[in-house]
Amino acid sequence: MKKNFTTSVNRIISVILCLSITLLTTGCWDSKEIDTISIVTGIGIDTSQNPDEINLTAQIGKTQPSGGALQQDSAGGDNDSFLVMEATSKGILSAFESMNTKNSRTPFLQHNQVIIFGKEQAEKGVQSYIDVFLRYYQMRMEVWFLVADSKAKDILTVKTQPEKNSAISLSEILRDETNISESLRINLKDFVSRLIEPTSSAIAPIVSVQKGIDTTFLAVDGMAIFKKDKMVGQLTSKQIDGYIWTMGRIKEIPLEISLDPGYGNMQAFNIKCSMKPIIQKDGVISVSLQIRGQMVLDEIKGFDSMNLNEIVPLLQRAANEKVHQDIMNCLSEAQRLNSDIFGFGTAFHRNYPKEWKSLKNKWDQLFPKLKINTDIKLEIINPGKIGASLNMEDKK
Amino acid sequence: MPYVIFAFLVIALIDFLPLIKQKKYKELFCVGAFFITGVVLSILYVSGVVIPSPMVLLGDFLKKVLHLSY
Amino acid sequence: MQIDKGKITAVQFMFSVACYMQASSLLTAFFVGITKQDSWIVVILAFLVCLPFLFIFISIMRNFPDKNLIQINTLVFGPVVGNIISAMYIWYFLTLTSLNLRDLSDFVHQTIMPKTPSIVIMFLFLLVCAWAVRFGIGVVTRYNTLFSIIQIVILALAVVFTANLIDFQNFLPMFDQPAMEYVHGTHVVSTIPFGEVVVFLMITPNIKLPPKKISKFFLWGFVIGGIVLVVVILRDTAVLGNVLGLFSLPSFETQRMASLMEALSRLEIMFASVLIILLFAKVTFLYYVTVLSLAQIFKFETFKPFILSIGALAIVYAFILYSSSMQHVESGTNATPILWTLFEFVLPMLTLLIAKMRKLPQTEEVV
Amino acid sequence: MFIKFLVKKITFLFKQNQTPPIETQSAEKKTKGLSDKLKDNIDSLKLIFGDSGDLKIHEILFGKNLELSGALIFIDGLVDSKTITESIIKPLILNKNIGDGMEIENMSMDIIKKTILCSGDMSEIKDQTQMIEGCLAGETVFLLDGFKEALLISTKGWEKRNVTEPQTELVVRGPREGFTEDFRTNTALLRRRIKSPDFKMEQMKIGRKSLTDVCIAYIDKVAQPRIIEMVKKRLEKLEVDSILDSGYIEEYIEDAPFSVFPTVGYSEKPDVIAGKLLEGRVAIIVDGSPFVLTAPYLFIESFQTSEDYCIRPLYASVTRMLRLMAYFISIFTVPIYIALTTFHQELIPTTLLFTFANASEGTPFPSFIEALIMVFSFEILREAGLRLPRPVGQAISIVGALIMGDAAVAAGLVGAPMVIAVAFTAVAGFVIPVQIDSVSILRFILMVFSAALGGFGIAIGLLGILVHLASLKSFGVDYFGTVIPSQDLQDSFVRMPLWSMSGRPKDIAYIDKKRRKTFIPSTRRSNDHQET
Repeated sequence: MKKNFTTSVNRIISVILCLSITLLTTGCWDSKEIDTISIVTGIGIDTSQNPDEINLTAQIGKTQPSGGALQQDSAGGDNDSFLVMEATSKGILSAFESMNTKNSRTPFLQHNQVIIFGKEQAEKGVQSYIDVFLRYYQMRMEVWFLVADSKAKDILTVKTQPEKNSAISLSEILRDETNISESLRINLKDFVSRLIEPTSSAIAPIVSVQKGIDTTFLAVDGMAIFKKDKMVGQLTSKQIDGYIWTMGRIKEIPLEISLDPGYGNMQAFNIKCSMKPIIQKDGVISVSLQIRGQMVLDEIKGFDSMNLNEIVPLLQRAANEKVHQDIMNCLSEAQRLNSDIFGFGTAFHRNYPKEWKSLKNKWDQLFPKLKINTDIKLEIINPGKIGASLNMEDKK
Repeated sequence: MPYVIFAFLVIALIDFLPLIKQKKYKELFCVGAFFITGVVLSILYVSGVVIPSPMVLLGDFLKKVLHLSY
Repeated sequence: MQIDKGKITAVQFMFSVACYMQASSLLTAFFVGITKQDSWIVVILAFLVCLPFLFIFISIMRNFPDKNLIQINTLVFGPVVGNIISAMYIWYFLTLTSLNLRDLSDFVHQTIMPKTPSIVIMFLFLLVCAWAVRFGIGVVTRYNTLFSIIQIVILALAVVFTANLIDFQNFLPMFDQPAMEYVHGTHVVSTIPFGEVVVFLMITPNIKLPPKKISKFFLWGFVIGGIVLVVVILRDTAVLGNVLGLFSLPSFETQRMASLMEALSRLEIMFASVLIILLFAKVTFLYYVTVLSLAQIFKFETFKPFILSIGALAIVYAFILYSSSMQHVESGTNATPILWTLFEFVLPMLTLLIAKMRKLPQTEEVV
Repeated sequence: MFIKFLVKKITFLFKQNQTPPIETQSAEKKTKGLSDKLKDNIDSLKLIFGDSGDLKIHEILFGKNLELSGALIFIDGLVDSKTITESIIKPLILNKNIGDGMEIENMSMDIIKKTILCSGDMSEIKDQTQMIEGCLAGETVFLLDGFKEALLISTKGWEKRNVTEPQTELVVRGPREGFTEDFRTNTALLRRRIKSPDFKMEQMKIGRKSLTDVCIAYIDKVAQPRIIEMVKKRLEKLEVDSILDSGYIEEYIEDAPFSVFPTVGYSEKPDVIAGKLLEGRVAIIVDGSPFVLTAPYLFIESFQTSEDYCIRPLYASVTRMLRLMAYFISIFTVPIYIALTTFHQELIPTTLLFTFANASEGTPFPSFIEALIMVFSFEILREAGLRLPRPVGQAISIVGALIMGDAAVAAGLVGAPMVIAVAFTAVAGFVIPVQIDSVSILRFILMVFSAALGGFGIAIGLLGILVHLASLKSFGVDYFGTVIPSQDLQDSFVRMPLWSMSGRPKDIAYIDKKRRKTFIPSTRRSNDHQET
């Protein structure tokens, strides 16, 4: 027992030696203290004077020292919680490098919430600047992808009230949007997977600055439509409803029906949409869309001298008709711009791989002529708390 | 470079001292052979000499001579 | 003459096979580039292709219960040819160790710590592995059960976390690629994760179990490993869809996007540390097998002197093997599968055939 | 060069040990026989003991016509004077008819032993060393003029602490009596719990100067002979001056003196030791120490408390998992916090990251130094709390921690989250008192690793600890064997109900493997009303 005891002691000493050597020489390469990094929460990309350069705006979260001696000046709380930095250069990371010289702290991109492209840059083309967001190790895929209706810089510089940092407030807005439907917000992965698909075209929400009574706030309304990687058009909020209905994945959506006898407001939920591409014998392609769902009647106006049993079927038929109408004019808008924002191309590719080889190169001609036959059945299952409304007399 | 040499010195200290004490020369010879190849290769690598990798060589051999490749 | 007398139980053996295969679950970059959204079919095909070879390994184990691979080679092929084949096997084990070490340092480099030099990562990692190998089979396989179960639990968690991102449409254009792609994919998968199980022929004497019952445990370990690989691929394809082929580490990107609510997001370091621990188990086992086979071929009574020298050689060899990770992936999909088929399928089949022809196990008692 | 000096010093220390045992006082002690002259014996005793005040020599004359002269030698304080008078002096003096029927010559010591003295425990001794040892052990030596043998009569009886509740292992439910310093009381406490004849206690004396009684207790056919042999062999090898507490013995016989994990268990409660004996372990009872050692001690045992087996299994399993988590937390919280704030900021959710950033905005030190200061100060407070008298100690450590933490944050020296993390680890560290040394040392090592390499450093540290744990053996039994799925898992992470734990621990127990028949509670078999 004694003899190998000394060798084990030698061994322990030498292992400690090795470990200490490596640990002491480690220059802690990757270690960056929290107060030496500037946390980038939003990135905006706009066009700049000469064509192949871009104007990058980065919104950096500022930290007030909460504890300790530096307490006094932050009591005011008036100064905002973020600062905006700008740089123009050929590439995005080189822009960050040039920004770095002005800012003492190294930019930290892991906590970036949004990527906003200015309108002109979107129209000029997006693909060339997406590469860094996939390749650079600090970029994450679940970042929100937005298009500004004017300049991305204005979006990032606006001081919103509820959430001090406007990029975070944007991600909050987008999170409420999903109460309506998942397909309203687009993260980088969805956008890129649409870009890769040869036939389908990408889509991204548009954000704009709105003037409130005494505050300015950000609103996400409308969708930008991209053809290949250039923005070609815009969907108004009405047409977006049609887009939402075709894409499915809806949690709950308000429906507003105005007829001559009266006006009704309903909330649709528990909606199942199934979209099946169909290729008839003679080569004509069409898409059958089946929507089943339930609605709750929330508000009625007018309909005097009619009782509930007549109103409900009336509203039901009107609701089905309205959804069909929304889908149609969204489709017509998309077909006008000849950009397949619904991903019908991929649906055909997935369900008919053999025929798809021939369809693929003819898709630009086929898509404008595509028909959608809809089969919508939304029933009102719950008329709300009260049965007959005030001005209805109960007809026997 | 100094780290590499220091590391190999430590390995020699740990492994070869007991072997020499126990006078197992056959083992010392075999382990020494592997140790030397390790030292030579690492010195060459650290000083920047490009060492052809056996896997790439075998891969080319398979592709060109036996045409066995995808 | 058995060098390492340590014994492990059958359940430990089963889970170390499963853990060994799970370790290469994240590094699916090889075959994802070839068969994009049908990769899961390729994995299942490879699993079925490898099953018969698994039974070959099991029958070798059953015929030579107290001999490891090196002893079997010298017995079956005679001393001269046997030693040459054993030397090739040792080169195979060493290359596998270096490849997996290289995988680890590339993974840590690309995800957690880009600026740390990879020599530090490899050196510390191998130092811990060497310390484990020093204590023999008992310590090397002690934690495989724990690691394997932890990985399965974490995988279930990951699937739950990516539930809202999963879209089953992503699988759809099935069998859309030319047949050659599938053959190539199956070949790659059957050699990288599945075929490497040949390494376990080296520790047959250390299993505390009558030879007849080994097959049940070996098969179950193989099945668990296979299931985990398929589930990983299914989850990645379901979440990433056609973007799958872009990334060098698809599983890591999926785990980066996985999030339940705002608070429970950004958990990829948990998945990364599980992978590091699994790779530790795999590299330690390969390192142990290399050192054991070397000591076996030179007929020493202990493998301890080899440990540190082979460790240094493995680190340098890992640097020399491929200049960059792209070259690693490219040769991993084209050249390596053909090389490994020799070791994982052709040679074991040969050993079994010759053993059957010379009816070796019986004569062995006479000698 | 300090390392080289250290290595040389340690190897010299052990080389010196290998030389043939130096002349110790015990070797040259010839067994000097007693002389038959009473006076010579007394003089030699006086010479040996010098003029130590508590040595009492009491000469008595007895016999019918007082022709026999004897002497009683004992150490005052060690003996119970009442027993001496009752069982020795009275029979000798009052019994008038000694020696009338027999001549002096054939009056021998064993006749006196058998017929005259009425004390239970007497033994004859022939040489001086036994006499001295007996005398120092609290026995009375009876010398008779004209006879070579002497008589050792056990009249032990000194001030003993009575059996009280131990301070270290407080329990809510379960027996509360603890061991005391007295050797015989401890063995009696154990004997009362395990009344089977197989329960063996082998006694030996260790320590040249202290001659402490050490007893190896085990249950035959339950404890493996291999382990018993190993314990005996290691104990016999001790050439030590003195054994004042079982801690001394623990250091000498443990498997890995340089490891942070204890491989020899100790406890102050007889029911814990009885439980361990029934599981096949060997207990070592040391005179003068209330802590009894148990030999093969596994890592999982430090998470088992005596209370687990007295309360219902479900809650016991929950508390056991809680202890395991507390152990994990107390080691890993601070390193993970350092790694998160310095290396992997991307893991913290954005809003939380801003609170961390705000907190550590003005702090001068990097987070590793910050953590070091806080952990170090908490350790000092803990030590202060322990050393001060009971009520004051508790107050000091709590108040100190609060004030220190608060002041540090107010002064902007340390971030608030860091104080919370360190406080949490310090408190979690107290959950398992047995592993307190491994917790504080491992925490520091992991802090260094995480400061140098972040998450990867922690993974390497964790793997290093796991490998070290796997390589440890305690008396031939795997120290961390609970990870292999086996029957022993029933009592490791969870405590299965008693009626289902039928086997003793697999690799510790010997032939007698069954400790109880698996008893299925009555509710399963038939509903209750049929029972009555």
